[in-house]
Amino acid sequence: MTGYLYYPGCSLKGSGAPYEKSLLAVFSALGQELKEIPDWNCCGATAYLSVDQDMAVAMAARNLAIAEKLDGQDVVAPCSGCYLSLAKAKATLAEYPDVRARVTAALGKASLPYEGRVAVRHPLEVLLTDVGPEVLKKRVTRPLKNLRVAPYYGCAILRPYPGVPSPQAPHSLEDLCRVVGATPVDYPNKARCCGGMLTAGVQSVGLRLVEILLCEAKAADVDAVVTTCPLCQYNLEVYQERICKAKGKDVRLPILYFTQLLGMAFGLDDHALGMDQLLRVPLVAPCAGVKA
Amino acid sequence: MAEKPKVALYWCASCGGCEEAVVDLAEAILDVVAAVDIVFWPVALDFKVSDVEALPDKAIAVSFINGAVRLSEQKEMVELLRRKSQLVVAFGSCSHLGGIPGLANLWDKASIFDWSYSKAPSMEPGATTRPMTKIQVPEGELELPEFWDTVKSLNQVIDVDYYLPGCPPTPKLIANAVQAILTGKLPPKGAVLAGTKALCSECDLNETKPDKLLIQDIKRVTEVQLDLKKCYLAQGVLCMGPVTRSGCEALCINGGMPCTGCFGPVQESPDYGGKALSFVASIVDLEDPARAQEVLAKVADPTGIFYRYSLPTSKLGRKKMPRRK
Amino acid sequence: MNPPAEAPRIGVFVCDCGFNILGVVDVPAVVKFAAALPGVVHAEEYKYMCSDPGQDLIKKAVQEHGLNRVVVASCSPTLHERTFRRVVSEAGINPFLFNMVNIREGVSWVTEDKVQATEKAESLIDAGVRRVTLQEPLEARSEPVNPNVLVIGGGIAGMHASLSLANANRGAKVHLVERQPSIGGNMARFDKTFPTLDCASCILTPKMTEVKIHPNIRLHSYSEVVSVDGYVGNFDVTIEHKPRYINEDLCIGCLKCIEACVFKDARFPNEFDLGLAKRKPIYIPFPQAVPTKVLIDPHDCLYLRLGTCKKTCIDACEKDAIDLEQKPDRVSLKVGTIVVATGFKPFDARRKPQYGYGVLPNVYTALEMERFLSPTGPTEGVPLLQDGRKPETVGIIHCVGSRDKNTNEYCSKVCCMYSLKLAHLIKERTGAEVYNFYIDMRTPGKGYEEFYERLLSEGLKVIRGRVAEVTKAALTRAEKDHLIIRAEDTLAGFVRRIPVDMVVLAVGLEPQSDTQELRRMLNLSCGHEGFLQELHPKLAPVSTATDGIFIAGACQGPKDIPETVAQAGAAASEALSLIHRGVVEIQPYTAVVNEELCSGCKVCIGMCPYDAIGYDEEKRVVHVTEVKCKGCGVCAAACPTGAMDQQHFRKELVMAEIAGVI
Amino acid sequence: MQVVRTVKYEEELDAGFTNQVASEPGGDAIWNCLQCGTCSAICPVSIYMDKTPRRIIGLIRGGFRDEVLGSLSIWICTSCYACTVECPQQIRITDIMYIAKRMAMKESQYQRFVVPAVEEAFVKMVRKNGRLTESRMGIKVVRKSGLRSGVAMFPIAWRLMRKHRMSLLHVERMQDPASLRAVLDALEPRHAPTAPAAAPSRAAGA
Repeated sequence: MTGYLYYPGCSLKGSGAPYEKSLLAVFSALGQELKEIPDWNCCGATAYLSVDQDMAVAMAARNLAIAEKLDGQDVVAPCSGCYLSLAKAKATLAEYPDVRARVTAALGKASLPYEGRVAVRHPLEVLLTDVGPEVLKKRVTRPLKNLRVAPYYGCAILRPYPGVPSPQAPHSLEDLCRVVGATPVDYPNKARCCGGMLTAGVQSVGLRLVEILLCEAKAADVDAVVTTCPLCQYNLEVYQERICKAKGKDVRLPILYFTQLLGMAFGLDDHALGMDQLLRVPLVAPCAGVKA
Repeated sequence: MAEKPKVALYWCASCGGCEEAVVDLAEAILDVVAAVDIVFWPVALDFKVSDVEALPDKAIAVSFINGAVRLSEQKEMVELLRRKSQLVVAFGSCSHLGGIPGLANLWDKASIFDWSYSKAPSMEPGATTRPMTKIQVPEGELELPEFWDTVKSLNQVIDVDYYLPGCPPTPKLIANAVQAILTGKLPPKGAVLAGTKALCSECDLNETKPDKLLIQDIKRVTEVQLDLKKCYLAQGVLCMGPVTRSGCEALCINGGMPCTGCFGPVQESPDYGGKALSFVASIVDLEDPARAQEVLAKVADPTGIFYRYSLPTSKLGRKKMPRRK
Repeated sequence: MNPPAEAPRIGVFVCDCGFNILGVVDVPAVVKFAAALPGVVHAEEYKYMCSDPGQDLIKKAVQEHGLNRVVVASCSPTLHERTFRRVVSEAGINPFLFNMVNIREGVSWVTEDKVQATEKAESLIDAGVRRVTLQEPLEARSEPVNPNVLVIGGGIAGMHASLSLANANRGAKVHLVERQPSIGGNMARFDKTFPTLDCASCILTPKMTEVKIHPNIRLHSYSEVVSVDGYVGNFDVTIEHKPRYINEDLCIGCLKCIEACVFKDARFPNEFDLGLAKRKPIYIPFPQAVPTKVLIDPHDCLYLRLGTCKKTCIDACEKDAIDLEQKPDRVSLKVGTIVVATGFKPFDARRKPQYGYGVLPNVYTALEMERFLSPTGPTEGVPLLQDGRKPETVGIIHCVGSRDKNTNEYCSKVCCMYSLKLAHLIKERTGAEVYNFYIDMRTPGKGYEEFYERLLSEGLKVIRGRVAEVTKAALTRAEKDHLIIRAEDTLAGFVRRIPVDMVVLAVGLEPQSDTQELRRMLNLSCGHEGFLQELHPKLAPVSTATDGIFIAGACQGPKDIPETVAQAGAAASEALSLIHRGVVEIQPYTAVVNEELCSGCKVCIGMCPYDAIGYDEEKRVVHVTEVKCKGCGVCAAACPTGAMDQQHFRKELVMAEIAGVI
Repeated sequence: MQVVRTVKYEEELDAGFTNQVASEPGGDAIWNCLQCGTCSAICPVSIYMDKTPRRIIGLIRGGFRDEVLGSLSIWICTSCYACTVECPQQIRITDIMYIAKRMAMKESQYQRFVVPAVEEAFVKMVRKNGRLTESRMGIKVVRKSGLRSGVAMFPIAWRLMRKHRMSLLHVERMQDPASLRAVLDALEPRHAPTAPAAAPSRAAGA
């Protein structure tokens, strides 16, 4: 039993395409297999839980049951939202026997026994604990010196089913930045919500949260914000122009996935990392020397 | 010259090790043979059941019977020997307590046959052969003994006078027992012909056991390089010495293996496995219940470890099986 | 076990307990049932068996029927076992040939089903009769009490207890052990005390001096108790004196050595000032320290660390008191009673990272603020920001680490009051605007509520809301370069962001980090929050499950100075009462070993919570020290061979009782 | 300015409401609330809520069913779990928000607010395809939230499409969405007996 099962989630097949590309590229560069769970379904996200608890849990659990049926390796869920949904479903099934009885009965109808054997992991934690900083460091061929980075975790992988160590004072992203030679800045709001679905639902609120995060990063004079979640990346990236226009201040900044940062340091091709799919082409100045 | 006392030896459900143990008496066996007249010993000598049947009742001075009882044929044989003998000695753990074959009480006949004849990996998959008690052949009807659901110790089938414990009993204990019988210096009926205390009392390593025997982890012998000069329990390896009757002089322990309990419980303890379980629970010293559970879970196959030799004679006796149609 | 010497003649007495039992259990039927049980020669019922007529009735029946064993079926033994044992004893029967069956709490109070209740009462009595048949006569024993006392901890609790004990003038010694170089404890760190605002030093220093000069107190400062053996009345104690590298008998506290140290500047964090001020390798903890003796920190001293130094201190000492080769030294004592007064540990504010302690500048704990406010503290009584300015606004956050299931669930009790005190002193010294953030303002106590009102009238800003975070991420111009406290003003219903210059964290009180080791050494128990556990929360608040050991002060739970002192007095009085009585009675429920069966496997030794079992190397069997044994029965249960048994709870008795029930 | 009567008579409250919430998974610790306000203070969006999370808990405990289910707060919650992690009483406030959302949905007790409408649309799409197509979802959001926001979203959508991160043509779906529907359908009848006839289950096109 080697490698990991991979649960992409819907975003990585759409707007989060650069995340999927860079994730797969980095894992393959490290010789770690990621096997996509066959015919996975949506994790249920936040929406399903607002409508029906059992169905929401069943949605997530179906994916875990399929994983169990395979070799039962750890499931890697790169989207923080998916990570949370899967982890929460697993915890709910373990904690509440009534829910478990109903959901396992329903899964049973699809011949998917569920025992709760597989672990749900976030790739950031996998890279730093399973692979380890030493191995990552060895693989770095282009140290990203002079690069100042704001580490931004968002909410879902820190709580309440922490996907990285020390959820109260996380340091995984900072560790990763140091591995690739970049400088992580002190970013006090690194665990604050990016606005989530509110950027779609109640834009005035959502965009204010985005604005605060971007202003803070700008004030810290960073070259990029590094994220761990497709929704965070999307929210911080796509509304920049609009906030600039509405607020009359420059909040334009490249928003990277941590896998892209790692891939760059590994010397992987920009295209393979989906860099060309970002709206704001990153790091021209600090990386100019590196690219030459 | 007075007639030598007659002796019979027989085996039931056993591995044959007890028979080896008799042979292992080495030169001493010659003294025994000189002193007694062996009238029945299917493993070694060619006597027939009819020879035994021909003897008058109580003609045999003593029968040594090893092995548990799990076939109708074994029942018939031990009843026959009981009739013909003045003394019956249950020889070895299987006969004494049920022994390793007694672990079959975790299943029943149907599930055992199911596995052995159908489900176990086989060169001939799909075979459906099952042993039958009767079959017609051209020469007439053949009969095989009935296989029981439940394995029994010898005293659950016939009246037993003495017990020689061990898997197998040690040469010294056998010699002592024979000596006692020959000289007539016998303890009260029902006695176990071994020590009265638990094994720790005669184990050299007991000196090295810490006063507060508490362990944080349980290890299997394969997981550690045992210090052969230090009490195994103190090293986290489960040794059943504290629960087990003495008399073997810590044979296994001196040979680098922990005691597995073949001598069974001391007289006063009603249930070997229950005592063993409570003893292990007593020495695991962990505050965190989750960690304690984790460590205790490392006792792989608790029934097999705590009731290794004594399931049929324990308070549990056997596993309750679902009623079959 | 030997069979009873004489044939049992058992009397069964069933109590109606007014309607308590009679209302549910068919008592006449039960009496009839009991009378027919084997061994029973007499059975009767009465309205209140515990009343004087009820007691007489038992005595009379013993005489009339020649009873030699008695069963009373009534309430819980915790209530009246003592009573009936006395009655039986007065009637001439050994009190351990009596058994009490609970048919009230266990039967009539827990069901309304009369048929089942009657059946259950009958089977319990059956069990009781079977058990009493096998019971043996036992004798309680007594032992003398050593008049010396050990007091562990030299804070206000330990000092007060020591003085109370010493003043009784019994010609015996009180051994006061303090692990710090000076006595005084945390109270010595405070500037003022609530609610009277009197100066802590002014009331503490005289007590410290009294301890020092009292002829009946032997002070072991900079020392730790390393082992305690024995039992009530007869404890053997070993104390280790840590090396000060100064001969305590010679040092007169002139401090010339400190002056002479090759380190010209104080550069090592001073423990007493919680690292806020610096000291030299050779130092006294604080000016009023008792004993006023210097000591050397071997981690900082050049000679002790590296072996090379000019040793200017030795030259400076006129008394030749400095001994750089000093080694730890152990003394053994015999005492009869022990008072534990080891105090508390402040909650480590780093465990609440959202408040920025240790990360953000100008965030301090309350104890650090006490030092800032002390005239002998690092800023001589005026709290200052790191840049040397006086703060203009200060936020005090209550309940840091308290009332929080993520850290400590309990209320630390003193934080509201000390936070108000700190607010007052900060305002007084700096003129700053002070905000107190609280969940509930808890000020019960004499003069406490009045103190709160006083603070309110002084213009203290109080916000009812627990602070979610302290951050430096500013959103407005006013917030820039400030610490921003974010809390909901729950009374106004608005979330507020309040910029302040300084944050004080009102950290809660926790058990000392080595409480578990202490607990094991003394065989005490701890509550789930980790403080030492009293025997009974109401009726035995300073006693413990180990006879002869008493607890006082914050080691038992958070409490303020008045309550600590009261407890210290109570503990001293409990100890004195035991000493005065002179003897202790030992219950005979002890474990006994059948040496014929014991294989010396030692399983029981590890199980015994009272250190009562030892191993006899000669005989290769264990033996029970009867006076230490509490009769908990753990050893008997753990014994793999049945060699261990417990008097009054022998296996046969328990099995007989079970047989009666089922 | 209108004058409103704010007194609450006991008969206007729902005494069983608290227990109903407390009996749902995640609602069990609600009795422990100290009303300390940590949840409101740590919440990134409480300042936009009509009732802070602390008040929502207080209202649930008081039986103020209509006030809770009709509040905007439960739809503003972004489900970031900051309150749940920080709560000193370990009350799962986020889960309680979900419980309230589900009750509001079932009872149609919500204003025609965009968030619940979007969530219904999400559920419908996922039920059909097993997965979510962001572009289609985007269109639905725009339709719910009005033309003006649609115009504003156009440049963003255009840029994402050019970067191949969004497509109007591609539909993300499982190979066999029926296998998921089989699981979900198995959970459906549970609601049938309990749901009042007047308020049909809103849980996506049964």
